[in-house]
Amino acid sequence: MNFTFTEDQLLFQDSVRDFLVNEITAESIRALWETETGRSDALWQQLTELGLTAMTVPEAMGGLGMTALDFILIAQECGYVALPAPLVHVALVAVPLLDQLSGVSGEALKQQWLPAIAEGRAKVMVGLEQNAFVEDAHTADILILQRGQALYALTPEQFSYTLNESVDPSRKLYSVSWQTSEASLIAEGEQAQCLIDGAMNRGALGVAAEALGLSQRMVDMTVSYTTDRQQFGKPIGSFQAVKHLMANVAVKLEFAKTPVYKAAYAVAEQLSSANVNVSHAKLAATEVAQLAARNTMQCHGAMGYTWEVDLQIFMKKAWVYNNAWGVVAFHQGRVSDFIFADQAAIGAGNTFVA
Amino acid sequence: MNFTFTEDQLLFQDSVRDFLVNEITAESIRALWETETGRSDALWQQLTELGLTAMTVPEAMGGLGMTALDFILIAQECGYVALPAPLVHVALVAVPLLDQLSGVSGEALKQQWLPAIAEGRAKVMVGLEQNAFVEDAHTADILILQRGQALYALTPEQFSYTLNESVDPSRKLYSVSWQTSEASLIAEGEQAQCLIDGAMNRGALGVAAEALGLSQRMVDMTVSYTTDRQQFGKPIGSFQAVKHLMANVAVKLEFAKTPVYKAAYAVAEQLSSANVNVSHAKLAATEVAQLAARNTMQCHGAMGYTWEVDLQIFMKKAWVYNNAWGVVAFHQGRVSDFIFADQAAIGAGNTFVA
Amino acid sequence: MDLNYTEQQVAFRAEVRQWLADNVPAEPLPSFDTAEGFQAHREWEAKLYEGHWGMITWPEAMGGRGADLLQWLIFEEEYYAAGAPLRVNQNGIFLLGPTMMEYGTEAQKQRFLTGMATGKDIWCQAWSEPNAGSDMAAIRAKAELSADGQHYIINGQKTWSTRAVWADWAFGMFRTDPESERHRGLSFILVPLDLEGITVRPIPQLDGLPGFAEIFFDNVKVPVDCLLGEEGKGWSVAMATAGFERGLMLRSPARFQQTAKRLVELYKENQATADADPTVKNAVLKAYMDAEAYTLLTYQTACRLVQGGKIGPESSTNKIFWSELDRDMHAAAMSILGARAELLAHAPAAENVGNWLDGWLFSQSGPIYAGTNEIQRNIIAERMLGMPR
Amino acid sequence: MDLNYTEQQVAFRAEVRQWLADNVPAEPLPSFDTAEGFQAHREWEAKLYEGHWGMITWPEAMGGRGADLLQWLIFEEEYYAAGAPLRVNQNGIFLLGPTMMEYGTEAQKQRFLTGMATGKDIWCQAWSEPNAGSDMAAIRAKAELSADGQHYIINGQKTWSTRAVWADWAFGMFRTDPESERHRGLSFILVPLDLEGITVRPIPQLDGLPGFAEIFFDNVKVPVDCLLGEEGKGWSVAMATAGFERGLMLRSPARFQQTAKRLVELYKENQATADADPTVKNAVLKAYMDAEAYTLLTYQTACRLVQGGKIGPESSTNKIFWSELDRDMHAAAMSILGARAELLAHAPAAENVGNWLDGWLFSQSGPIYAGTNEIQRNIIAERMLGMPR
Repeated sequence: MNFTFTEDQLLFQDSVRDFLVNEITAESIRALWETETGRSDALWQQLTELGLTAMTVPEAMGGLGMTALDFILIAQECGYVALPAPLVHVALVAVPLLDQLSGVSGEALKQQWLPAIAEGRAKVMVGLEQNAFVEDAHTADILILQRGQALYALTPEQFSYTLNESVDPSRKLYSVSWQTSEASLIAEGEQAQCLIDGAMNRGALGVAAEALGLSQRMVDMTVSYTTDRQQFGKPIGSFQAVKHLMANVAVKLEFAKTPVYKAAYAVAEQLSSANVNVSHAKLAATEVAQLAARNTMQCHGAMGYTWEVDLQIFMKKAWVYNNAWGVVAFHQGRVSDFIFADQAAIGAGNTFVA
Repeated sequence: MNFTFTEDQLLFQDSVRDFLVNEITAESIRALWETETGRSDALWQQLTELGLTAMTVPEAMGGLGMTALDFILIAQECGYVALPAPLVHVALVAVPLLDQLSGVSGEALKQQWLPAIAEGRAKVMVGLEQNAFVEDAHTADILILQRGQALYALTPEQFSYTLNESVDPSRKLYSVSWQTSEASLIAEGEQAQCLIDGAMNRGALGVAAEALGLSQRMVDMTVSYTTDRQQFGKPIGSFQAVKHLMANVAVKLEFAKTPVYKAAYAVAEQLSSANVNVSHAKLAATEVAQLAARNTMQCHGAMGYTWEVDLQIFMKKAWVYNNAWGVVAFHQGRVSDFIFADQAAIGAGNTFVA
Repeated sequence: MDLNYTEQQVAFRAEVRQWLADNVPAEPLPSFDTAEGFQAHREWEAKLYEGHWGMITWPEAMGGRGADLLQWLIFEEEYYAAGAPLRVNQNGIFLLGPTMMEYGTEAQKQRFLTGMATGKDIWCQAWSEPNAGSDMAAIRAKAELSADGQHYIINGQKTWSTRAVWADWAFGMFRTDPESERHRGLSFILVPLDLEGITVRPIPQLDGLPGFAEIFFDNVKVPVDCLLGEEGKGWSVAMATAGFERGLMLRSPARFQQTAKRLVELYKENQATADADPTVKNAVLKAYMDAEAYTLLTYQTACRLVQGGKIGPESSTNKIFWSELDRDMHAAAMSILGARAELLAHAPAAENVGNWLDGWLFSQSGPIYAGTNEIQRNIIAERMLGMPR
Repeated sequence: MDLNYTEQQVAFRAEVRQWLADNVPAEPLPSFDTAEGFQAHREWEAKLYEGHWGMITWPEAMGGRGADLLQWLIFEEEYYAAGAPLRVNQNGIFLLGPTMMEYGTEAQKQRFLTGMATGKDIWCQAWSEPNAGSDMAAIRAKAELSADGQHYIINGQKTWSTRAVWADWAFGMFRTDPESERHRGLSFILVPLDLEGITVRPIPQLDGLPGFAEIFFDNVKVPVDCLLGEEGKGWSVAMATAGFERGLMLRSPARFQQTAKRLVELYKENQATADADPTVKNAVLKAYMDAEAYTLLTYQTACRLVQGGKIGPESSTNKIFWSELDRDMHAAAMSILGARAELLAHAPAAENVGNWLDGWLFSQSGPIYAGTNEIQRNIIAERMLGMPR
């Protein structure tokens, strides 16, 4: 029993955070909002150089062969900077899905795309029916799309897309039109369902980790703002009302982290508790993100309601993550089904028994 | 349109409050806890002398012929002092029920009991199936009890009772054993149902009004305590955290009052909106009472957790009123059924149209 | 207590309803945070004035109807139920107007109130400054009397002026006594925004639209007859305005009742998915009840005022209640809409989503403007409950 | 990260489970806030000690097992799952014990720890005073060194001493430097409660039982070897104790997991009525998740400490989290029980209602004792987040 990250994992997280905080400034995010795609190849190259696109790709395919657990702290840092690039999606959702394909066509896809992803030459995005939209369809080299109990891989010629603008200008959500075909079928039946469920869990897990990062960032920005901002002759952060708004976020955040780490472990180790762990993680992390958005907005006063103040970058993402990768009810339902079942393994001593 | 009480109504409320606050001290309440019945004939006589037992009795029966609306401010003051006597029950639930009886036996009961109640010589209590227990069965001169769609009047020889001690030592709740009989039947079918529904509404309304008074009392006690109590060299009431706990109660309380008054009016005028109005009033008033209990307890610190400090007298009653005269779900359900119905009369302009 | 409308009130309601049915634009006007929408709303104000509906509580001589507060509530109910446009001049008619009735000279009333009622003059507030937000007494913008006593020379900066980008006039507080501190030595002054030396810099709000602005004053010469109330007594005048703001007029209950009604409808349309999250139904129920409670208390207050009563410190509870209600209602709607809640109105997949997102964004500002809810809680604790400062 | 128990841990769990199965009383003991229950719990402590289960993290020489924190968590899980009695000596073993390991002399450890572990000496805290509650630095009770340097002469009053009515010893802070102010000049002293000059006045709590007490000191002579740590350095010693209290040991996760489990069962037994209030199901769900989250964070902290890490100011989040969780869980149970929730356990109609009411009453104290949650929020804001004082 050792519920801590290794020194190496923590050091790598630190170095990634340092890089991201320096590179992904609010100015750079706002600049991307003004571009047509909202995405930057140069940024993707930087992420590649850091080894991030290769992290979850198997070593045999030119990657680092790491797991969801290894990646989770990185996903958290992606949230901390509101990374305007689909790294978490590609590395945590698409790569493991590709890697789990089998059969002749599956092998061919893996061979074609995994090394390309590792080397930063390609982006693969996944669109499940649970998701209302397909993220970043416009810059994807292939899309893996669900219809019913089957998955298909489509190249850009095989689908058309329409942008649905989100309140978060960094989000690129598409309605995609496409046809199923034998040639594009990559999995069906039980096998497809298994891939779909896994992708859903990893997508929700990624959002949960990002939500932790977003919350931490909103807290940090607000501590700084309320320390500088003076009213009634003292920093507003010295008022108890302001302190307690922030402390309430800190409490919830502290207790949302370990559920996310437990879920990452369960996903990486394919524990039977993975569904429940992921849903708990997603609910806890997005709930703290909602509270963080609300309370940090309040502590910013009218400043928080402006386009100019950077809080909006993080706050809007926190809002939309509440219902991304499974609405609240979906995740509540999975935890409910578990705890209300006959003979549910709940109560003292059952936390790590799954 | 005049949504205010008359000068007379407000003056009478003031004088009743003055009397009750002087007479019903915490010491007197605690003294009653030590007695076998928990009730005081002398107190009942005082209430009678003030005219309170006669208020809702028709003038023809020796009463003052007042309505639920006239009585509502008095019920609030009964809550303010946590009156250890079933005045609200007798005046608001039992008397109107008796008064609505008809037929030969009904007329006889009215003639027998209404003047006696007005003169303080008798107490009549009502036990509906929605109530888990019968209040004050031990000092009742008759009980009016529901079984199915029928009501029965029983004299003390006709029932036996067992005390169920409540967390609120002032509550006297009984399980009552009794048999139906033709002789004791006082209403059945539609007519009984109508009486039962009306009694239920008036019971819930009374509790709602008392809950307002309880909340106000807890706030007043706590303002006083936090003004006197010093920590860190100043009154704890000067700390923003303490202020805001109390302000949150004040806000909810302010917006729970008018729903109670509207409900009292609807009951008195037999408006078709009475069910919904009463349930709204009950939910709003008991919700503020729960919050008042929580926040005033917190502002009292360890003092609030003691038997000696008088907060407990009001706090415990606030707790138990949450599910007295209809559990929360019952009242939620009545409002839900109304607002989710087809063509529900909701939205601007509909508040007073019923 | 008598909760029946009088025949006169019933007739009045019918008259309002008819006029609105005949005149409310079939299509919603564009947002008044755009140039085009602002103009359209200004024209709507003129149309209201034509029908003598601009500000019905004002005397007939000022273009009103001398209506009482209960008629005003009835008017508002019909107005929101008809889906009529938001009032672009709300700062003028609801806040400055009543203040001017109390503190203005006869000449000022003649000069300003009609222009306000017709929509010719749209007003914005100029209270806050970069270092005077919650702490309004920290105002530093100066207004110095000119040597000839004919003008105030204004220098300084105001911020968070809602709709200042296209407004014609601003009203606010300026320090006329340069030696003074805190809430002494301030004066309430009306400023035409087209004067030389004024620069208005738009501040885009959360949705990107320039809903408010900064106003810079560089030796701006304002005639002395633009002083409202006495020189140096601006704080009391402003407090009256803040009273109106927090109190009855700024947010009439009908607005929230209509939102609650739309929320009930949204829930019913999506009941199967909405009920999967057990907290949603209760949030909808609470929205209805709280909007009703807000209506009831407003009616009670209106009845008290009609009978000569006064608004007291308990009015601070209003601001907290409606701002939290509004936010909670929109949060419930966002929950019901689920993954589509984040879409901007023009997104192809956003049909049927309505304008809930816009409402959600705007609801974020509720707990902040017109005095943050933290400031309100202090006021409630100290002035209403009497807790120690 | 490896979330599998080692073979050794699995074996340890089996051993604990077996012993508890053999020894936990079939019937729950009476409340330890009664004389009879206190004695029964003291005897249970002795029985635990016999099995070397009194305080397993203590060295074997002190009657412990030298277990690490992970074993302690496993022990606690089995302990609560078995429904074993609450620990009447929790102030001793969980708070004073660890402090003494760190600050005590060898002689003190020898003298006190075994008596603590066996249940021979039951300890209570003596921190608060009538005017020093949240403001602990306002302590005034004095301990003056006697002329011969052999004793401290204690005068003053302590209050809110949990279980002091029947306890044998108290530990607390006293002002040894009469000239000192605030947190300087205080000393941490151990006091036998049977000394002359000590009066213990029970304070009945919400349920009427004397769960805590006031302690009056009138020229009480305490030998100098009862000083823990250095004279005048009591504040740092006390802070260590408070750290344990807020932190890991006072409220082990198993306690809340078992409550959550019972709540799930209560909900299932009453599902039809419980679901009529749509907020209840969510409250139950949240209870489960929060109890799990509390467990996970505790495990993580334990793993960090086992590896040589330290508890930091983030431990103040624990106190708020578990106290609110406990209150919310009991509130949910009260909702499910509806009109029967108010019944005392011995009421005839209270069968199947269980001890939820007792738990609800006790849960009221959670946000208050061991430092109010308001004080904790200050600490979190200032020390963990670094906000200005």
